[in-house]
Amino acid sequence: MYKIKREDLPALFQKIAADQELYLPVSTAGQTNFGVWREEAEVDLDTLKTVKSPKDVFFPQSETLYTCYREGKKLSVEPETLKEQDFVVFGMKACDIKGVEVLDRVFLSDPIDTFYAARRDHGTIVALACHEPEETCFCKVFGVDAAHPAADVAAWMVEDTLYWKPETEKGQKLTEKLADFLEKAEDAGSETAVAEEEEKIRSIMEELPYSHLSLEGWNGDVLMEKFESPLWEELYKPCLACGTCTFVCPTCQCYDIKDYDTGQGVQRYRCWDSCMYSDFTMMAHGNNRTSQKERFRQRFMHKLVYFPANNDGMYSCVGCGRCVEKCPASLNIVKVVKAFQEKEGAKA
Amino acid sequence: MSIEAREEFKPKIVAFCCNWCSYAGADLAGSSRLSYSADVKIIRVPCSCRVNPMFILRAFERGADGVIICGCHPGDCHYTSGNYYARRRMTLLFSMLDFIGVENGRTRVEWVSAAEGVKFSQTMHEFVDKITSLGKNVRLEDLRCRKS
Amino acid sequence: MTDKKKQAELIREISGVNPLKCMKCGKCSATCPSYNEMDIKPHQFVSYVINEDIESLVKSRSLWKCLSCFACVQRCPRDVKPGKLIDAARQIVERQRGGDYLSPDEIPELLDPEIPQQLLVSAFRRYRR
Amino acid sequence: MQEIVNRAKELLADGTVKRVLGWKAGDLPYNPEPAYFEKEEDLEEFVYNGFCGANLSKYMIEASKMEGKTLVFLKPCDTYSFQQLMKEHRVDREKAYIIGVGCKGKLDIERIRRMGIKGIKSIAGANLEDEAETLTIVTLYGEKEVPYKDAMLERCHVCKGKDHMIFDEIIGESKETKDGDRFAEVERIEAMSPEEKFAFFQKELSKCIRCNACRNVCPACSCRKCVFDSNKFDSAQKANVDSFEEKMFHIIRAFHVAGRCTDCGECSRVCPQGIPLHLFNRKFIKDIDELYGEYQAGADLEERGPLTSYQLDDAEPGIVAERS
Amino acid sequence: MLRIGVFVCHCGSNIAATVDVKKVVEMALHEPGVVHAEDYQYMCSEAGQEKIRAAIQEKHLSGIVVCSCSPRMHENTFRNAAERAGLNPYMVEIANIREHCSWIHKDMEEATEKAVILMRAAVAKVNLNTPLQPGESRVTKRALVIGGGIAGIQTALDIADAGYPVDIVEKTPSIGGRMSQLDKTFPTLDCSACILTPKMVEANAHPNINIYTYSEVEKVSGFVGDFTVDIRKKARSVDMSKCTGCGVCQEKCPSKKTPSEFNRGLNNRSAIYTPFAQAIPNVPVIDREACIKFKTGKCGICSKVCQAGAIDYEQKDEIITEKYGAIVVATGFDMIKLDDYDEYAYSQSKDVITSLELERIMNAAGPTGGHLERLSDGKAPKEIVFIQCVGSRCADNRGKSYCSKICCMYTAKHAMLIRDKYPDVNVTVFYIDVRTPGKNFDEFYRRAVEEYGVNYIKGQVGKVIPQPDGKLLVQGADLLDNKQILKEADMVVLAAAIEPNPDVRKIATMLTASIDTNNFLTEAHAKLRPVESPTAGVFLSGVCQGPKDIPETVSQAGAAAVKAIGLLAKDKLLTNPCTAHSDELLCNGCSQCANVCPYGAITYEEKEVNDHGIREVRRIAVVNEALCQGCGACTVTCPSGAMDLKGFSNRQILAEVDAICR
Repeated sequence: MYKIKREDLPALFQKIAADQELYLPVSTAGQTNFGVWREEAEVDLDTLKTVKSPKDVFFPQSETLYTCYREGKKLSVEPETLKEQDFVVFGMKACDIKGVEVLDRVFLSDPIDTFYAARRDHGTIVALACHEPEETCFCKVFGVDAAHPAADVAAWMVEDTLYWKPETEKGQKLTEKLADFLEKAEDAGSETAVAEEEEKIRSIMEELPYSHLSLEGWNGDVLMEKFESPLWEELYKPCLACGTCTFVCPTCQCYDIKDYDTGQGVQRYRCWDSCMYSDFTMMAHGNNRTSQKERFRQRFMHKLVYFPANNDGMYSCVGCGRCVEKCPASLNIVKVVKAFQEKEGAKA
Repeated sequence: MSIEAREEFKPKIVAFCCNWCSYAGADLAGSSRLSYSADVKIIRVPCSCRVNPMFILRAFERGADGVIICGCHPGDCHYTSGNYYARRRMTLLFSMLDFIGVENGRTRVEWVSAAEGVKFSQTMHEFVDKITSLGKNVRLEDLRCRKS
Repeated sequence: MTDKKKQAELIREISGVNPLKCMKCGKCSATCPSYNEMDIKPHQFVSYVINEDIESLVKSRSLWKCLSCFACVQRCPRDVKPGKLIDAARQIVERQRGGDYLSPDEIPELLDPEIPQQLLVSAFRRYRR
Repeated sequence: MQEIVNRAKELLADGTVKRVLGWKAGDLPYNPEPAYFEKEEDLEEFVYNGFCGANLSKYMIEASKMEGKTLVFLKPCDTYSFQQLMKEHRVDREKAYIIGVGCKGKLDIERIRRMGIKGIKSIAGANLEDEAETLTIVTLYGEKEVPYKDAMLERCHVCKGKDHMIFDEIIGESKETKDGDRFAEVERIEAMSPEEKFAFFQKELSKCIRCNACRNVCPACSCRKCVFDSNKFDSAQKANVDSFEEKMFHIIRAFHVAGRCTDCGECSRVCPQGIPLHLFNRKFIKDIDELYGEYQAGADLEERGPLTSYQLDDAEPGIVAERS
Repeated sequence: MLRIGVFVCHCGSNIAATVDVKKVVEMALHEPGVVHAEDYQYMCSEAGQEKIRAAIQEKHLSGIVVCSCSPRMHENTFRNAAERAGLNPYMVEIANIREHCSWIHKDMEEATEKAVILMRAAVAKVNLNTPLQPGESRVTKRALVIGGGIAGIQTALDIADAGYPVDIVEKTPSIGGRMSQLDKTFPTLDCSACILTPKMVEANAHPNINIYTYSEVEKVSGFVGDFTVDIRKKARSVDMSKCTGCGVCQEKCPSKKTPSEFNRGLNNRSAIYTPFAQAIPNVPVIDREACIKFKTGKCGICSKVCQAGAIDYEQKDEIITEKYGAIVVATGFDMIKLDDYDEYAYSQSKDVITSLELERIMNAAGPTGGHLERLSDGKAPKEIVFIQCVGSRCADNRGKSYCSKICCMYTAKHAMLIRDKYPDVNVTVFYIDVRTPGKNFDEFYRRAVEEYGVNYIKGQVGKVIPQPDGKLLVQGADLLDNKQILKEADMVVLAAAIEPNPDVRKIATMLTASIDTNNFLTEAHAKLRPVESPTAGVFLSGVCQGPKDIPETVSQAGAAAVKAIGLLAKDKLLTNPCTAHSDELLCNGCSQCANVCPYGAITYEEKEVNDHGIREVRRIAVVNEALCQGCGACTVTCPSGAMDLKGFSNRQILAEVDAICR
């Protein structure tokens, strides 16, 4: 394990950023999101949850796939190159890392998404334990340990010291590179400090209102029963059909592929899509989900039923609680789970 | 910007002209041989009220450096009131563009009647000068449209 | 550019007048109080400028006979302002002599009782606009 | 609140209305959601407190298509939106039974979070009946006291007033909460240099994730299909791929609601990225007031909107350059 | 995608001298969709049109772009050519590479580059064109003539003779206009009244003509073939059906201090008056501003003396609403005000008069009974000076930039008449140029000089100085002798500029007819359509279109009548197919479009729609294509983009924008 004083972090960031991109929580006009480190950037390590999850480091909100150029009546195609440079993501939280695991399931299984794979290969994740978890957090439900994130490097901020523990080969490599900045911390004091912090975090997690949410009954076996439940009819009503939940979510992976006419040709790009949108999966014949109820159901069925059914029981929710915080109509996955629980509980 | 560079800058200017007054005014400028910069390209619309803010933003998106809308003088609209609506719409739109920091000289509305060939050519002169002095539109441009 | 042309250009520049606008109506000459004193008449100023013969204009008697009353400027229907043309010719002469602009502080010093009131009035008229 | 619930039960019971549109208590102290109640017993979950900021008038578009009357609770500012929607034939007055509810300013959980308050367990003082001027917030990390005013939504600081524009009956008193100048922020930006203005909006809009929450919550954005979802102008956009698109979306959205926007402030309330979107609308409102005479959308049913009317001597577009 | 043909016109050397037409052709072939491109000397010629026809048929073209002159010139020519070849005429687009390009640019490279871009924009647009079918609208077989001067009377007579009913609306109490104020007419010296009065009588008696005097047009709506006009008949206070025109009321009227409009204020008239003896209708009006009865409630003498009991103090303004198929504007002119020309002492001396005032003085029915005398002291003048171009040909903002056209001739007429009747009077004319184009016009002017000894001096007058003895000192220039002239005169006559009747602006606005900065109505084409306004169904007669003398006015009046008759003779008109239409799946039914539609062409209906499987009844905008004129105001008001305009659709315009910015 290593450590570094909080006040020395800017120097560390500068060192990392010297020859590669460094993504970390940056505050812009009052909101914190993951962004590229720059000298003048306002780094914010205190905000627990960035507005958007850091998934766009690996799966950007929009990325160009190829560009066509037009000259007279001739067209030429120029594909986009894959990510070739290494980069570091600093300050990801345990839930977000779990989110990346979910994305891996989607993009790294056959057929492999080469754009995503290239980014995963070149990225090193330095994760930060959640110092003060909030009432909207429920990662515990999905077996995430907020106290000890599973990343290339795990880190803890205890008072004014950052403890740094490389846990993979990638992490080791990065650590070596930063040897001049990181101080060895193999003393008992450091071990204790980290252990205490972990303990503290875990005990808070126990106390959180959502931490004991039960997901019993959410699996592929009950697909039709859940699908046909009359509850959806009530639950979806307040939904505004905006895409906030999907765009802040660390696991939502749906995208659309669109063309942009640049005047001299066409740029084909993909961008995040939202199952909440009326033109989601729109096809020539129309749309197979014509009502908001169906679209709303899709999102939760996917996260809690379809995904685990196809991925060895792994839910595609990680309990980060962003949707809980951001839904304009105060809807969220917890309310959905609870509503079913109540109804099914009443039935039993 | 150096003088040479300024001379090289050829602004792209889109002029929306209403069919009844301003397009005819431009025709008159032509038949009177009143020259103005070739950087101005005219699009014929039935009335200034046909000009949607989307058209103007689209022009900027595609790299236009200035957009001018010409219509009949207030009170002379072929459709009675079209230019009155256009006047309000454009005033508000221009004000919004100004508000978000787009140089306000990039947009202009001018009323040019079918008899005002001279005014048309003068207006285009002035507008081209203004846009040339403002230089390339960079604040309202979609970078994807830039020629590589 | 020839010298002649330059001089004519200079007159146009100083006066801000486009002599080509003249329609030869003669209202300037009709209205001029110094007409009879002049060798080159006000309506002719224009053609001298057009023909780039500033030399003659500068040497003319009219140059110093014009009172700068600006009646011609006021009445000219074509905005040609012959008075401004002759005034510009005078300025060319003044500049050649080295005189050019006065700073406002210098003016009071130059005002002595010998100066005819007319000159002052003329100056006011001239610089009114 | 009990009075509201009782009245709703009465109206359901006597068949005046088929359903009630109100707010349902959430599972956290601050997240009630808009909800329909069809049975009297369901109303046990009804809540009306400081966190019921959601403007229910837009839900009435859908409710107008349902069978029978819907009882809807509208705050004073919500009634402007409802009336504007009526003017545009988007809601059916006959299908609505409007109870105007009192309001003493609505709370902004984001503002509370920005004060560094996290791990919220309970919040006291947010109910309409509470006399306290402060909120007492119990958190995992200790108890905090916050003046009610400081936790209010921006829009409540520039409240349009305590009067309901349209209603069948009124329950509850409202409180004057206005303590700010509605156009102060707009004026501050207007006074900036073009470069500063551009930097300001570039920074704000760069946060936009195109979730469309602002549009979807907006009662004036009531299009069946938004131009940004259709190909009518080749304008369908799902992401802001270029900074142009951020501006395009917000300028056009503001333009489309200009003269129709009641300044209800829902756009800024729901923006997950905290972009002060209301500034666009207020800029238009300020211009309209200054150039064409004061106009409040939704204040009446008759007056023509400023963009669908004109005066012979309206200002010329050149005034924009003259003013700046 | 369409199969597009691009045709590039040389227009002789008009285009080809500045634009490399071959290059335009070559570049056109690179454009997507273009399968054919060629250039030709004159595309609008028979042979040029034949090329288009042949290409359409041989290459199976489905869209045409003609790079030529303005679409305002030949769009119809090429549309018709396309139609004859079996292509929908609306599949044709014009790239204006003459007026907007070759004529204004000198540099070949620059002009060619621009022509290519204009061609591209047209190709981009035509790619999105769809075949359009015009609808039909009916024609109301009735014409309205606004103005009852010689122009209006002649137009009305010609239309009426062709068998169509015509209404004349005249603002003053009588028809007759300016011509009725004139004494003699050039170049034949006919008595003006002698030739005008029979026409007035004829118009009054014509079964197809209905005259509304003392009336004004209040409101115009509708469009070609189907205008609806509100006419305000001002209260005359005299019952036209009862009045016998005996004139006793005017004689007895005690209020006789109002300046006579007809005599240009040179003398006074009574409060109840007919403007002149031959007035038609010969029914007086009460000037309520001047009438003692109206001002104080007492008097009522006219009512007492009227045998016919025609006086009606209670009469109210009446609004008559009538439908017309065609409208002719004949609002005429007035003299400019001379306030800004005080160097000529018009306001200082009664003996400085305008030419029109001289007409009244020379006229036997005028204030002096036809005697030439000074208005100041009644003495016969011995020296008269005429000053030309007062307020005409002015580049400053005091006067008018144009030549008033009639002054040279009427001044020659005046000079001649004075010298003829009063040989002892000396007449001097200060002129800038004498302009006498016209049949027998220059001969007329030469006679004034050669036979009548009128003294013409080339030069302008700078100043007229009234002398204490009542004489007028005229200071002028003689440019030919290079002399300044000081001349004492007894009378000075100013040839003041004429200007369109100031009311014409109001009328043009109502008609949506375009008007120029001098308030002359604009013609559809300066040469080829001189009597038509660009607004369909509106025609121009007389000086409202530009300065004219009587013969010209009368011939233009006839031409305007022919155009109106040509319109009225049709039973139906093809309407412009470029109308708005609403996409029912996108329409919100919000009524904003209906609020801005100037024609009331948008209504709403409850309609069941099938929106991708969702069936519901929605309130949807419906456009009445016969009423829609295609301005597009609704398309911008519509936030969802449901409203679009055929022929100028959103996507078409965007395609042009894109092509230009490419």
